[in-house]
Amino acid sequence: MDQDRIRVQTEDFSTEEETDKIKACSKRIGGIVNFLGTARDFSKGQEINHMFFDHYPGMAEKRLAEIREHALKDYDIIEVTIIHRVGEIAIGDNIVLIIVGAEHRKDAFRACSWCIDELKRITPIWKKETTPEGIVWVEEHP
Amino acid sequence: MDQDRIRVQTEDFSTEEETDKIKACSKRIGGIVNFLGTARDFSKGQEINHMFFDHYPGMAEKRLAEIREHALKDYDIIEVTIIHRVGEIAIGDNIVLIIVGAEHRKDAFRACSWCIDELKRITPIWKKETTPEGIVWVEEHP
Amino acid sequence: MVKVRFFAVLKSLVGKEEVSLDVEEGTTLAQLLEKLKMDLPPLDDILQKGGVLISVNQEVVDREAPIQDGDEIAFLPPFAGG
Amino acid sequence: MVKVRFFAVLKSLVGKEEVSLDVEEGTTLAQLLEKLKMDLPPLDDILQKGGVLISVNQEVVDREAPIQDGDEIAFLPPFAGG
Repeated sequence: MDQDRIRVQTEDFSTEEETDKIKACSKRIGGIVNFLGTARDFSKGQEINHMFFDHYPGMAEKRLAEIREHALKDYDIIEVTIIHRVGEIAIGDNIVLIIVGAEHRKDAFRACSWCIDELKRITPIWKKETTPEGIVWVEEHP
Repeated sequence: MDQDRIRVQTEDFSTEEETDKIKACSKRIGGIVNFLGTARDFSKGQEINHMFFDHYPGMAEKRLAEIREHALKDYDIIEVTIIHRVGEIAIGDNIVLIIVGAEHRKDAFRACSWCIDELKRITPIWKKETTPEGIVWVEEHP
Repeated sequence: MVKVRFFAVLKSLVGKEEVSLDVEEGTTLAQLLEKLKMDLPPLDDILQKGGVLISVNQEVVDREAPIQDGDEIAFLPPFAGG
Repeated sequence: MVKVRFFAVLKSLVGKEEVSLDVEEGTTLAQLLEKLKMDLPPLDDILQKGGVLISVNQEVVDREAPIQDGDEIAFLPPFAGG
Protein backbone atom coordinates (compact mmCIF):
# COMPACT_ATOMS: atom_id res chain seq x y z
CA MET A 1 0.00 0.00 0.00
CA ASP A 2 2.68 2.45 1.14
CA GLN A 3 4.93 1.83 -1.86
CA ASP A 4 2.12 2.87 -4.14
CA ARG A 5 1.33 6.01 -2.11
CA ILE A 6 4.94 7.26 -2.12
CA ARG A 7 6.77 7.35 -5.41
CA VAL A 8 9.75 9.02 -7.03
CA GLN A 9 9.63 8.23 -10.73
CA THR A 10 10.66 9.46 -14.17
CA GLU A 11 7.28 8.63 -15.79
CA ASP A 12 4.34 10.98 -15.69
CA PHE A 13 1.38 10.19 -13.39
CA SER A 14 -2.38 10.44 -13.82
CA THR A 15 -4.03 12.74 -11.30
CA GLU A 16 -7.38 11.04 -11.94
CA GLU A 17 -6.05 7.53 -11.42
CA GLU A 18 -4.34 8.54 -8.19
CA THR A 19 -7.45 10.38 -7.00
CA ASP A 20 -9.56 7.30 -7.73
CA LYS A 21 -7.20 5.19 -5.62
CA ILE A 22 -7.60 7.62 -2.71
CA LYS A 23 -11.40 7.58 -3.13
CA ALA A 24 -11.37 3.79 -3.09
CA CYS A 25 -9.70 3.78 0.37
CA SER A 26 -12.78 4.73 2.33
CA LYS A 27 -16.38 5.78 1.82
CA ARG A 28 -15.90 8.18 4.70
CA ILE A 29 -13.88 10.46 2.39
CA GLY A 30 -15.86 13.63 1.69
CA GLY A 31 -13.11 16.04 0.66
CA ILE A 32 -10.04 15.46 -1.46
CA VAL A 33 -7.45 18.18 -1.95
CA ASN A 34 -4.81 17.80 -4.67
CA PHE A 35 -1.71 19.86 -5.14
CA LEU A 36 -0.19 19.54 -8.60
CA GLY A 37 3.12 21.28 -9.24
CA THR A 38 3.92 21.90 -12.90
CA ALA A 39 6.95 23.27 -14.72
CA ARG A 40 6.63 27.02 -15.29
CA ASP A 41 8.36 28.72 -18.18
CA PHE A 42 9.55 31.58 -16.02
CA SER A 43 11.30 31.82 -12.67
CA LYS A 44 12.91 34.80 -10.91
CA GLY A 45 12.71 36.96 -14.03
CA GLN A 46 14.36 34.30 -16.14
CA GLU A 47 12.85 32.40 -19.05
CA ILE A 48 13.20 28.61 -18.74
CA ASN A 49 13.45 26.12 -21.60
CA HIS A 50 13.31 22.92 -19.60
CA MET A 51 14.37 21.47 -16.28
CA PHE A 52 15.97 18.42 -14.76
CA PHE A 53 15.43 16.95 -11.29
CA ASP A 54 18.12 14.99 -9.47
CA HIS A 55 17.43 13.08 -6.25
CA TYR A 56 19.07 10.88 -3.66
CA PRO A 57 17.47 7.49 -4.37
CA GLY A 58 16.26 5.83 -1.22
CA MET A 59 16.64 8.90 1.00
CA ALA A 60 14.10 10.90 -1.04
CA GLU A 61 11.50 8.13 -0.79
CA LYS A 62 12.23 7.80 2.94
CA ARG A 63 11.57 11.50 3.57
CA LEU A 64 8.34 11.37 1.53
CA ALA A 65 7.16 8.35 3.52
CA GLU A 66 7.90 10.25 6.76
CA ILE A 67 5.93 13.26 5.51
CA ARG A 68 2.97 11.01 4.73
CA GLU A 69 3.12 9.35 8.17
CA HIS A 70 3.39 12.67 10.01
CA ALA A 71 0.46 14.09 8.06
CA LEU A 72 -1.68 11.03 8.85
CA LYS A 73 -0.78 11.38 12.54
CA ASP A 74 -1.05 15.17 12.91
CA TYR A 75 -4.15 15.90 10.80
CA ASP A 76 -7.63 14.40 10.82
CA ILE A 77 -7.27 12.84 7.39
CA ILE A 78 -7.71 9.38 5.88
CA GLU A 79 -5.09 8.91 3.17
CA VAL A 80 -2.17 10.69 1.46
CA THR A 81 -0.37 10.08 -1.84
CA ILE A 82 2.90 11.84 -2.71
CA ILE A 83 4.52 11.40 -6.13
CA HIS A 84 7.55 13.35 -7.40
CA ARG A 85 8.99 13.05 -10.88
CA VAL A 86 12.72 13.20 -11.56
CA GLY A 87 14.84 13.42 -14.71
CA GLU A 88 14.07 15.72 -17.65
CA ILE A 89 10.86 17.73 -17.37
CA ALA A 90 9.46 19.87 -20.19
CA ILE A 91 7.66 23.18 -19.61
CA GLY A 92 4.03 22.54 -18.66
CA ASP A 93 4.75 18.99 -17.48
CA ASN A 94 3.73 17.59 -14.11
CA ILE A 95 6.41 17.63 -11.41
CA VAL A 96 4.76 16.72 -8.12
CA LEU A 97 1.37 15.48 -6.96
CA ILE A 98 0.08 15.43 -3.39
CA ILE A 99 -3.40 14.08 -2.73
CA VAL A 100 -5.07 14.17 0.67
CA GLY A 101 -8.41 12.51 1.38
CA ALA A 102 -10.33 13.43 4.53
CA GLU A 103 -13.81 13.42 5.95
CA HIS A 104 -13.85 17.21 5.99
CA ARG A 105 -12.26 19.66 3.65
CA LYS A 106 -10.47 21.92 6.13
CA ASP A 107 -8.24 19.11 7.36
CA ALA A 108 -7.52 18.08 3.76
CA PHE A 109 -6.49 21.63 2.78
CA ARG A 110 -4.26 22.08 5.82
CA ALA A 111 -2.57 18.69 5.47
CA CYS A 112 -1.98 19.06 1.72
CA SER A 113 -0.45 22.50 2.13
CA TRP A 114 1.76 21.24 4.98
CA CYS A 115 2.94 18.24 2.93
CA ILE A 116 4.18 20.32 0.01
CA ASP A 117 5.92 22.81 2.33
CA GLU A 118 7.58 19.92 4.15
CA LEU A 119 8.50 18.18 0.91
CA LYS A 120 10.37 21.29 -0.21
CA ARG A 121 12.05 21.59 3.18
CA ILE A 122 13.37 18.08 3.81
CA THR A 123 13.38 16.01 0.61
CA PRO A 124 16.74 15.54 -1.16
CA ILE A 125 15.57 16.56 -4.63
CA TRP A 126 17.35 19.19 -6.74
CA LYS A 127 16.32 21.21 -9.77
CA LYS A 128 18.50 22.31 -12.69
CA GLU A 129 16.96 24.88 -15.01
CA THR A 130 18.08 25.44 -18.57
CA THR A 131 17.63 29.08 -19.61
CA PRO A 132 18.77 30.94 -22.74
CA GLU A 133 21.75 32.14 -20.64
CA GLY A 134 22.82 28.71 -19.47
CA ILE A 135 22.24 26.06 -16.89
CA VAL A 136 21.61 26.82 -13.23
CA TRP A 137 20.99 24.65 -10.18
CA VAL A 138 18.17 26.27 -8.24
CA GLU A 139 19.24 27.12 -4.68
CA GLU A 140 16.09 28.44 -3.12
CA HIS A 141 12.42 28.78 -3.93
CA PRO A 142 9.53 30.85 -2.68
CA MET B 1 -14.51 30.39 -21.88
CA ASP B 2 -16.50 31.32 -18.79
CA GLN B 3 -19.33 28.90 -19.60
CA ASP B 4 -16.86 26.08 -19.61
CA ARG B 5 -15.24 27.16 -16.34
CA ILE B 6 -18.55 27.40 -14.47
CA ARG B 7 -20.95 24.49 -14.72
CA VAL B 8 -23.89 22.97 -12.89
CA GLN B 9 -24.58 19.59 -14.44
CA THR B 10 -26.05 16.16 -13.77
CA GLU B 11 -23.20 14.30 -15.55
CA ASP B 12 -19.97 13.40 -13.85
CA PHE B 13 -16.80 15.34 -14.67
CA SER B 14 -13.18 14.32 -15.23
CA THR B 15 -10.76 15.95 -12.80
CA GLU B 16 -7.90 15.23 -15.19
CA GLU B 17 -9.61 16.77 -18.21
CA GLU B 18 -10.49 19.88 -16.24
CA THR B 19 -6.98 20.12 -14.81
CA ASP B 20 -5.53 19.84 -18.31
CA LYS B 21 -7.75 22.73 -19.46
CA ILE B 22 -6.44 24.86 -16.61
CA LYS B 23 -2.84 23.92 -17.43
CA ALA B 24 -3.43 24.86 -21.06
CA CYS B 25 -4.39 28.43 -20.02
CA SER B 26 -0.89 29.62 -19.30
CA LYS B 27 2.66 28.35 -19.06
CA ARG B 28 3.09 30.61 -16.07
CA ILE B 29 1.05 28.17 -13.97
CA GLY B 30 3.30 26.44 -11.45
CA GLY B 31 0.80 25.29 -8.84
CA ILE B 32 -2.67 23.85 -9.27
CA VAL B 33 -4.87 23.11 -6.26
CA ASN B 34 -8.00 20.98 -6.70
CA PHE B 35 -10.78 20.50 -4.24
CA LEU B 36 -12.97 17.49 -4.99
CA GLY B 37 -16.04 16.95 -2.83
CA THR B 38 -17.42 13.42 -2.85
CA ALA B 39 -20.51 11.79 -1.35
CA ARG B 40 -19.73 10.32 2.07
CA ASP B 41 -21.72 7.38 3.42
CA PHE B 42 -22.01 8.93 6.85
CA SER B 43 -23.06 12.35 8.10
CA LYS B 44 -23.80 13.55 11.63
CA GLY B 45 -23.88 10.01 13.03
CA GLN B 46 -26.30 8.88 10.33
CA GLU B 47 -25.67 6.32 7.62
CA ILE B 48 -26.53 7.57 4.12
CA ASN B 49 -27.68 5.45 1.18
CA HIS B 50 -27.64 8.14 -1.49
CA MET B 51 -28.27 11.83 -2.00
CA PHE B 52 -29.98 14.24 -4.30
CA PHE B 53 -29.01 17.84 -5.11
CA ASP B 54 -31.58 20.45 -6.09
CA HIS B 55 -30.59 23.89 -7.39
CA TYR B 56 -32.04 27.14 -8.66
CA PRO B 57 -31.13 27.05 -12.37
CA GLY B 58 -29.60 30.29 -13.53
CA MET B 59 -29.10 31.73 -10.05
CA ALA B 60 -26.72 28.93 -9.02
CA GLU B 61 -24.55 29.45 -12.12
CA LYS B 62 -24.60 33.21 -11.53
CA ARG B 63 -23.28 32.83 -7.98
CA LEU B 64 -20.55 30.42 -9.12
CA ALA B 65 -19.49 32.88 -11.83
CA GLU B 66 -19.31 35.64 -9.20
CA ILE B 67 -17.19 33.45 -6.92
CA ARG B 68 -14.80 32.80 -9.81
CA GLU B 69 -14.56 36.51 -10.66
CA HIS B 70 -13.98 37.54 -7.04
CA ALA B 71 -11.29 34.89 -6.62
CA LEU B 72 -9.52 36.05 -9.80
CA LYS B 73 -9.66 39.63 -8.52
CA ASP B 74 -8.75 39.04 -4.87
CA TYR B 75 -6.02 36.39 -5.18
CA ASP B 76 -2.86 36.26 -7.26
CA ILE B 77 -4.09 33.37 -9.41
CA ILE B 78 -4.45 32.69 -13.13
CA GLU B 79 -7.59 30.58 -13.66
CA VAL B 80 -10.47 28.96 -11.75
CA THR B 81 -12.93 26.21 -12.69
CA ILE B 82 -16.01 25.44 -10.58
CA ILE B 83 -18.28 22.50 -11.40
CA HIS B 84 -21.17 21.27 -9.22
CA ARG B 85 -23.26 18.22 -9.96
CA VAL B 86 -27.01 18.08 -9.26
CA GLY B 87 -29.63 15.33 -9.29
CA GLU B 88 -29.09 11.83 -7.86
CA ILE B 89 -25.61 11.14 -6.49
CA ALA B 90 -24.47 7.72 -5.29
CA ILE B 91 -22.12 7.22 -2.34
CA GLY B 92 -18.51 7.75 -3.42
CA ASP B 93 -19.51 9.82 -6.45
CA ASN B 94 -18.10 13.24 -7.27
CA ILE B 95 -20.18 16.22 -6.18
CA VAL B 96 -18.11 19.35 -6.66
CA LEU B 97 -14.78 20.27 -8.24
CA ILE B 98 -12.86 23.50 -7.80
CA ILE B 99 -9.55 23.94 -9.60
CA VAL B 100 -7.29 26.94 -9.12
CA GLY B 101 -4.17 27.52 -11.20
CA ALA B 102 -1.58 30.03 -10.01
CA GLU B 103 2.07 30.89 -10.38
CA HIS B 104 2.67 30.03 -6.74
CA ARG B 105 1.07 27.43 -4.57
CA LYS B 106 0.13 29.53 -1.55
CA ASP B 107 -2.23 31.72 -3.57
CA ALA B 108 -3.75 28.61 -5.18
CA PHE B 109 -4.39 26.98 -1.78
CA ARG B 110 -5.93 30.12 -0.30
CA ALA B 111 -8.14 30.85 -3.30
CA CYS B 112 -9.37 27.25 -3.63
CA SER B 113 -10.25 27.06 0.05
CA TRP B 114 -12.05 30.42 -0.15
CA CYS B 115 -14.02 29.34 -3.25
CA ILE B 116 -15.46 26.22 -1.62
CA ASP B 117 -16.35 28.13 1.58
CA GLU B 118 -18.05 30.81 -0.50
CA LEU B 119 -19.82 28.24 -2.69
CA LYS B 120 -21.38 26.70 0.42
CA ARG B 121 -22.33 30.13 1.72
CA ILE B 122 -24.02 31.76 -1.25
CA THR B 123 -24.93 29.18 -3.91
CA PRO B 124 -28.59 28.08 -4.10
CA ILE B 125 -27.96 24.34 -4.07
CA TRP B 126 -29.69 21.97 -1.64
CA LYS B 127 -28.96 18.41 -0.53
CA LYS B 128 -31.45 15.70 0.32
CA GLU B 129 -30.03 12.63 2.03
CA THR B 130 -31.71 9.22 2.02
CA THR B 131 -30.92 7.31 5.20
CA PRO B 132 -32.33 4.01 6.55
CA GLU B 133 -34.62 6.18 8.72
CA GLY B 134 -35.99 8.27 5.86
CA ILE B 135 -35.33 11.33 3.77
CA VAL B 136 -33.89 14.55 5.17
CA TRP B 137 -33.04 17.91 3.58
CA VAL B 138 -29.69 18.97 5.00
CA GLU B 139 -29.91 22.33 6.75
CA GLU B 140 -26.36 23.03 7.75
CA HIS B 141 -22.92 21.63 7.20
CA PRO B 142 -19.54 21.86 8.90
CA MET C 1 -48.27 39.00 -12.49
CA VAL C 2 -45.25 37.78 -10.56
CA LYS C 3 -44.00 34.22 -10.34
CA VAL C 4 -43.17 32.77 -6.90
CA ARG C 5 -40.95 29.67 -6.70
CA PHE C 6 -40.19 27.27 -3.84
CA PHE C 7 -37.08 25.15 -3.69
CA ALA C 8 -35.94 21.98 -1.93
CA VAL C 9 -37.71 21.32 1.39
CA LEU C 10 -40.02 24.30 0.87
CA LYS C 11 -41.55 22.64 -2.18
CA SER C 12 -42.98 19.89 0.03
CA LEU C 13 -43.74 22.12 3.03
CA VAL C 14 -45.72 24.56 0.92
CA GLY C 15 -47.07 21.79 -1.29
CA LYS C 16 -46.34 23.78 -4.43
CA GLU C 17 -43.39 24.37 -6.68
CA GLU C 18 -44.63 27.62 -8.15
CA VAL C 19 -47.53 30.09 -7.89
CA SER C 20 -48.40 33.21 -9.87
CA LEU C 21 -50.20 36.23 -8.55
CA ASP C 22 -51.01 39.82 -9.40
CA VAL C 23 -49.27 42.67 -7.60
CA GLU C 24 -50.28 46.31 -7.37
CA GLU C 25 -47.76 48.93 -8.37
CA GLY C 26 -45.61 50.04 -5.45
CA THR C 27 -45.87 46.71 -3.60
CA THR C 28 -42.93 45.76 -1.39
CA LEU C 29 -41.72 42.26 -0.71
CA ALA C 30 -43.12 42.52 2.85
CA GLN C 31 -46.59 43.31 1.48
CA LEU C 32 -46.37 40.47 -1.03
CA LEU C 33 -45.46 38.06 1.78
CA GLU C 34 -48.60 39.03 3.74
CA LYS C 35 -50.69 38.28 0.70
CA LEU C 36 -48.91 34.98 0.06
CA LYS C 37 -49.35 33.80 3.66
CA MET C 38 -53.12 34.01 3.25
CA ASP C 39 -53.02 31.78 0.16
CA LEU C 40 -50.34 29.44 1.51
CA PRO C 41 -50.72 29.05 5.32
CA PRO C 42 -47.50 26.94 5.82
CA LEU C 43 -45.52 30.00 4.75
CA ASP C 44 -46.20 31.72 8.07
CA ASP C 45 -44.39 29.01 10.07
CA ILE C 46 -41.60 28.81 7.53
CA LEU C 47 -40.87 32.52 7.70
CA GLN C 48 -41.10 32.64 11.49
CA LYS C 49 -38.66 29.77 11.84
CA GLY C 50 -36.08 31.85 9.95
CA GLY C 51 -33.13 30.81 7.81
CA VAL C 52 -35.05 31.25 4.58
CA LEU C 53 -33.75 33.83 2.11
CA ILE C 54 -35.89 35.45 -0.54
CA SER C 55 -34.61 36.42 -3.97
CA VAL C 56 -36.10 38.71 -6.57
CA ASN C 57 -34.87 38.01 -10.08
CA GLN C 58 -32.13 35.78 -8.64
CA GLU C 59 -30.70 38.36 -6.23
CA VAL C 60 -31.26 38.00 -2.49
CA VAL C 61 -33.14 41.05 -1.19
CA ASP C 62 -34.59 42.37 2.08
CA ARG C 63 -38.26 42.87 2.92
CA GLU C 64 -38.31 46.50 1.77
CA ALA C 65 -37.49 45.57 -1.81
CA PRO C 66 -40.02 46.82 -4.37
CA ILE C 67 -41.81 44.17 -6.42
CA GLN C 68 -42.71 44.79 -10.03
CA ASP C 69 -44.84 43.09 -12.59
CA GLY C 70 -42.88 40.29 -14.24
CA ASP C 71 -40.55 39.68 -11.27
CA GLU C 72 -39.55 36.18 -10.25
CA ILE C 73 -39.57 35.72 -6.48
CA ALA C 74 -37.99 32.63 -4.91
CA PHE C 75 -37.96 31.16 -1.40
CA LEU C 76 -34.56 29.70 -0.65
CA PRO C 77 -34.03 27.41 2.35
CA PRO C 78 -30.50 27.18 3.86
CA PHE C 79 -28.00 26.25 1.17
CA ALA C 80 -26.24 22.91 1.34
CA GLY C 81 -24.09 22.66 -1.76
CA GLY C 82 -20.53 21.43 -1.90
CA MET D 1 35.85 1.91 3.87
CA VAL D 2 33.12 4.50 3.66
CA LYS D 3 31.43 5.76 0.53
CA VAL D 4 31.05 9.53 0.01
CA ARG D 5 28.48 10.80 -2.51
CA PHE D 6 27.94 14.22 -4.08
CA PHE D 7 24.61 15.35 -5.51
CA ALA D 8 23.36 17.96 -7.96
CA VAL D 9 25.59 21.05 -8.23
CA LEU D 10 28.19 19.49 -5.91
CA LYS D 11 28.84 16.74 -8.43
CA SER D 12 30.24 19.29 -10.90
CA LEU D 13 31.88 21.51 -8.26
CA VAL D 14 33.77 18.61 -6.74
CA GLY D 15 34.24 16.95 -10.11
CA LYS D 16 33.24 13.58 -8.71
CA GLU D 17 30.05 11.69 -8.04
CA GLU D 18 31.45 9.34 -5.46
CA VAL D 19 34.68 8.55 -3.60
CA SER D 20 35.62 5.78 -1.18
CA LEU D 21 38.08 6.07 1.67
CA ASP D 22 39.24 4.27 4.77
CA VAL D 23 38.33 5.58 8.22
CA GLU D 24 39.87 4.76 11.58
CA GLU D 25 37.66 3.56 14.35
CA GLY D 26 36.28 6.43 16.42
CA THR D 27 36.41 8.96 13.56
CA THR D 28 33.83 11.75 13.66
CA LEU D 29 32.25 13.42 10.65
CA ALA D 30 34.33 16.55 11.40
CA GLN D 31 37.54 14.53 11.22
CA LEU D 32 36.42 12.84 8.01
CA LEU D 33 35.73 16.25 6.46
CA GLU D 34 39.29 17.42 7.20
CA LYS D 35 40.62 14.35 5.47
CA LEU D 36 38.27 14.80 2.48
CA LYS D 37 39.21 18.47 2.01
CA MET D 38 42.81 17.46 1.40
CA ASP D 39 41.80 15.04 -1.35
CA LEU D 40 39.10 17.33 -2.81
CA PRO D 41 40.12 21.00 -2.47
CA PRO D 42 36.80 22.47 -3.78
CA LEU D 43 35.12 21.03 -0.67
CA ASP D 44 36.67 23.71 1.54
CA ASP D 45 34.88 26.54 -0.30
CA ILE D 46 31.65 24.56 -0.49
CA LEU D 47 31.55 23.93 3.24
CA GLN D 48 32.50 27.52 4.09
CA LYS D 49 29.76 28.89 1.89
CA GLY D 50 27.21 26.97 3.99
CA GLY D 51 23.78 25.63 3.09
CA VAL D 52 25.13 22.13 2.48
CA LEU D 53 23.78 19.34 4.69
CA ILE D 54 25.59 16.09 5.27
CA SER D 55 23.86 12.77 5.73
CA VAL D 56 25.15 9.51 7.11
CA ASN D 57 23.19 6.48 5.94
CA GLN D 58 20.47 8.81 4.62
CA GLU D 59 19.93 10.72 7.87
CA VAL D 60 21.11 14.32 8.21
CA VAL D 61 23.65 14.55 11.04
CA ASP D 62 25.88 17.14 12.71
CA ARG D 63 29.68 17.26 12.67
CA GLU D 64 30.04 15.29 15.91
CA ALA D 65 28.41 12.21 14.42
CA PRO D 66 30.58 9.07 14.60
CA ILE D 67 31.53 7.47 11.30
CA GLN D 68 31.82 3.73 10.99
CA ASP D 69 33.14 1.34 8.43
CA GLY D 70 30.50 0.73 5.75
CA ASP D 71 28.71 4.07 6.21
CA GLU D 72 27.41 6.05 3.25
CA ILE D 73 28.08 9.77 3.62
CA ALA D 74 26.39 12.26 1.26
CA PHE D 75 26.81 15.98 0.60
CA LEU D 76 23.41 17.57 -0.03
CA PRO D 77 23.14 21.07 -1.48
CA PRO D 78 19.97 23.12 -0.74
CA PHE D 79 16.89 21.12 -1.71
CA ALA D 80 14.71 22.35 -4.56
CA GLY D 81 11.98 19.76 -5.04
CA GLY D 82 8.30 20.46 -5.59
